[in-house]
Amino acid sequence: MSDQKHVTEMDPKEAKKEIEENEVVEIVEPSPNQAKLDRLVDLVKSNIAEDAVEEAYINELDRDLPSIVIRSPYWLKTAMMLKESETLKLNYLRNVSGIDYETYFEVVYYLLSMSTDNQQDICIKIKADREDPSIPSVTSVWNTANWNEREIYDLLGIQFPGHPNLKRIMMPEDWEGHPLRKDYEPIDPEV
Amino acid sequence: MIRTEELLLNVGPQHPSTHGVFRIIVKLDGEVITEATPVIGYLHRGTEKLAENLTYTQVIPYTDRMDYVSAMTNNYVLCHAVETLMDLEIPERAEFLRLIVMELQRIASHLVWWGTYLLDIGAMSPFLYAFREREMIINMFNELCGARLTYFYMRVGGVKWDAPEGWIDKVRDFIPYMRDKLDEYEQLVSGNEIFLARVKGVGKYDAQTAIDYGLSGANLRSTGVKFDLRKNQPYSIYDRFEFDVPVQTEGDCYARYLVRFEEIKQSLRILEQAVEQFPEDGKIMAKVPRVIRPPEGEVYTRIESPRGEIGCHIVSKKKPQPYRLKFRRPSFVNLQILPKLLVGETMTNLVTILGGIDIVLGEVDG
Amino acid sequence: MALLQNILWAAFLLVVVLGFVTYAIYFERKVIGWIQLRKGPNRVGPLGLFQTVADVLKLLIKEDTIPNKADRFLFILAPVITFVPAFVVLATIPYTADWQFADLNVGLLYYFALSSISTIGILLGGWASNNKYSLLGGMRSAAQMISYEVPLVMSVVGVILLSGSLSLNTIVEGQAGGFWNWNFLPQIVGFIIFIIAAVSELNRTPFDLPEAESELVAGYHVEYSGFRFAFFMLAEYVYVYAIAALTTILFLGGWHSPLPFLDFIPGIIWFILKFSSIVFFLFWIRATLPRIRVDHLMSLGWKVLLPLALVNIFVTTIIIEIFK
Amino acid sequence: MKGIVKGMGVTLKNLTKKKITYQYPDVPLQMPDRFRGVQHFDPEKCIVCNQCMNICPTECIDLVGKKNPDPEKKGKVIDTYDINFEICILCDLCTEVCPTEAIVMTNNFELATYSRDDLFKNMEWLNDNNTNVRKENSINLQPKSIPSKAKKEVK
Repeated sequence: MSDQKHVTEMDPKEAKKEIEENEVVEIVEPSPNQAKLDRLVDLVKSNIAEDAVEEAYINELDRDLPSIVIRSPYWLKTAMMLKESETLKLNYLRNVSGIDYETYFEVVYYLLSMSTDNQQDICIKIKADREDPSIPSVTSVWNTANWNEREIYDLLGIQFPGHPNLKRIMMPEDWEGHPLRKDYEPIDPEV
Repeated sequence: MIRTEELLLNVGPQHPSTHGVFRIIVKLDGEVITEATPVIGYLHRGTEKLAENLTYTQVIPYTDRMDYVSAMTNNYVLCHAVETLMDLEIPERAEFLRLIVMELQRIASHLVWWGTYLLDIGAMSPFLYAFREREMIINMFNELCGARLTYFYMRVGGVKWDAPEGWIDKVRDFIPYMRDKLDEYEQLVSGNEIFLARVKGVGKYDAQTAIDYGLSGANLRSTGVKFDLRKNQPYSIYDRFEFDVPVQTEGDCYARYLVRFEEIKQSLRILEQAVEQFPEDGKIMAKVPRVIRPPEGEVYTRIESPRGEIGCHIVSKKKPQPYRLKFRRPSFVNLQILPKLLVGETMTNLVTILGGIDIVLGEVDG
Repeated sequence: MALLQNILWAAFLLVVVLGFVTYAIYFERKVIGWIQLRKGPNRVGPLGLFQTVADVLKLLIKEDTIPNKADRFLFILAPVITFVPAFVVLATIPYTADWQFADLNVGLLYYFALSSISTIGILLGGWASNNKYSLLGGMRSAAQMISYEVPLVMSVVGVILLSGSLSLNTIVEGQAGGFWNWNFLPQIVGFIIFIIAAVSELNRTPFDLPEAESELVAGYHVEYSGFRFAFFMLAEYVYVYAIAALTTILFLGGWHSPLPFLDFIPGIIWFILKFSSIVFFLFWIRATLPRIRVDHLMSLGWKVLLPLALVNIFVTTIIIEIFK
Repeated sequence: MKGIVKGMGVTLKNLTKKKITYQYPDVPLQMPDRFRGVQHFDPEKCIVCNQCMNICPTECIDLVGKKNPDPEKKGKVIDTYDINFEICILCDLCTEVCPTEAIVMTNNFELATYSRDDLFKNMEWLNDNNTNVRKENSINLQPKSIPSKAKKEVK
């Protein structure tokens, strides 16, 4: 498709300009969730380890979502703590996504507390190496993670040590490669 | 006690009650299930991979095909995610149109569920009665956007079509009609002793388990957890309308049945208000750049689809195509609890429990 | 000469029964269609009247498949075992006072004795197919038939006590002179038990567990196709015929008119009317009710119907003794 | 028993109600105007801007342009235009982006054939498919910016 010469009716320069016009100049003011984020970071740091939190920030684009990056070795312990903790009670795992950032992998967990009235989302990210990626499984903490982790293993090839049944879920057992990786080459490009 | 040999039975992928190409390998002792292993992926089309090479607008028709019983909510979750990233203001009229079609879609989807669930249980007629009403909704959608199942109605920033002449009146007329029919349904099924015996106490789990397995929608609300994203984390303009979140505490198939049935009534309530407040005039599209390039960053939006929490996780690199697009598919998450529920049940209850979870295989397999 | 005549009569009955089956299937589909707001069969012939004929023709010219791993002999035998008793039981049914093929003095006993043989055919078919679904269906069928045979027979004991005979002719004669003399009034409990148990014996909704489309795909006849499948279907509908006729005879006064002044209408018309309304009732519940569960089915049979039938016999006996 | 009897009443009531069966092949189906059916293509209007091909999510459109045979005029005219209806999902995007309404939706939807090859429709077929053309095609979402070159040609 791309080898033909197209008469694009949109000037690329013009498009860029249009986009820039649409961007709102951001006014920097502390997010209302900053305090929550700080508390969360303190909790992890005091209960798990000082270097457990790799990064913590507010995701302004996603309605000021408190997001923290946990170092992979501490993840299982942190997960247990987050679920058991009296103040947080993050007992509901709503989504797990795996992302291939080409230089490293990232698995994103979106958590929610169903027990407290304060239903605040929390986003937790774990990074994994591009070569031999591995993240401790949290299936023992939240059962939701079971199939989600299998799906990520299947499509991205991230290992989850501690998972009860880490097998391919979407692709056939004998499938080669992990389709959602950015460098994945389809066996038959026609399909 | 006489013991029988264990029987390994392959239910599916082609089976009348698996609602698509879903397979469960069950070990039977007599007719009692001792182990169940679900096998999925027969309908995996790689939507998430495909999306990486498509622009945001081009991805929307693919979402139609995920949960093909409830395409409107799928459309919405993707548009909503992109709009959140871009911080777009949606015109009032578009919001109303979106809300109306989503609630109609919820009714249509629950009707499909109601009909097929009773078909699973062995009653034929409810299926056809439910489809008569669903047909009316689908015809309305057909008039609105030119398709009966894969609507592709919403776009980033608004909706594609404005309501045609008299369309809103059709919706208005539909509400009392549907209420009338719901009474008939109740008479036909809800009190039927055989039906009650089939669903009461079957596939029971408590709130703790439901939360642990990440269940959502009616599967969660049937255990007493009052969690509906339309109320708890409102999106669109749901906070302007009055409606209740139906909750049951039993956690069995009957509770799920009641919750879904009540949800139809609540959707009618929302529709009634929405039709009254429908703005006379207005734009249906926000000012959106020709090529949609959301700013770099990531977003996770979630809405209440008829099957539960459908989420959309976008990682954007300021390109027209999403860097990574992940859907949290409620059927996929809800289905996980199945093997746990099936142990110790009979073959007959397998069908009841699976039907009670309400899955759509297009969504389970992505 | 008498033998030839008998054979001719039997052939005639077979034609009548086949005609009934053809149009029972047609009307079943029509009635269920109407109830479900559909039109039912309407493409083959005027009003779709030849639909079943076309279906049967299709079944007859279909390839005859027998699964490789099936038990060939039993697989072939099973439909025959199922069908033959279904047809043979019809011999004792009296349609009018003088129109009956064989007036056995143990007609009722003969009916129940033979009809239970069909179960063996279904069980054999389920087993011989070497398919797990059909095995489950066959097993369910055996369990169900055995459980419901008992209340079925028990429920008619009251009728036998009232008329003092096992001959179907005598039973009908005892109900002459208006509908208040029919057995369903004094034997209302027995009548209800009989209807429930009979529907169960027929394997029809809500007791269609051996077939249970949504669970066992098609139950015992999963592997059957072509005319072997047609035999199972035929047996099922012949039993519908038999049971409807039997209910008419036992409880609804056979060929007698409901009110004495209506006696001028021939008995056969009354018989057909009563018979048809029972057949319609069977279609009607099929269109309405969901399927009952195996364990509920068993407990209903053993814990409700059987004790009720026993109580019914007991009470009937006492009342007969008192008012004799 | 009460519930069962009630249910039986409902089914009996429906027995006599009006039937909703639609005798489809005997009675043609009337689709609403907005219905997205098989496209109609008008080669006269096409300016070979390739937008439809680029927007198509399933890449089912194939088109080749050639130089305008009339040396007086600039630009290109369409040479071949194929839609593969094996994979076309009738999503409406091609007609949405088309600046000249060369490709428009119709209400025709019957595509069943005995061979997959028959689903490959060329320019002539699409041009002949000119019945029940949708009236509301002009409602385009995107601000239409016909390139200056194209504008002249339309006139």
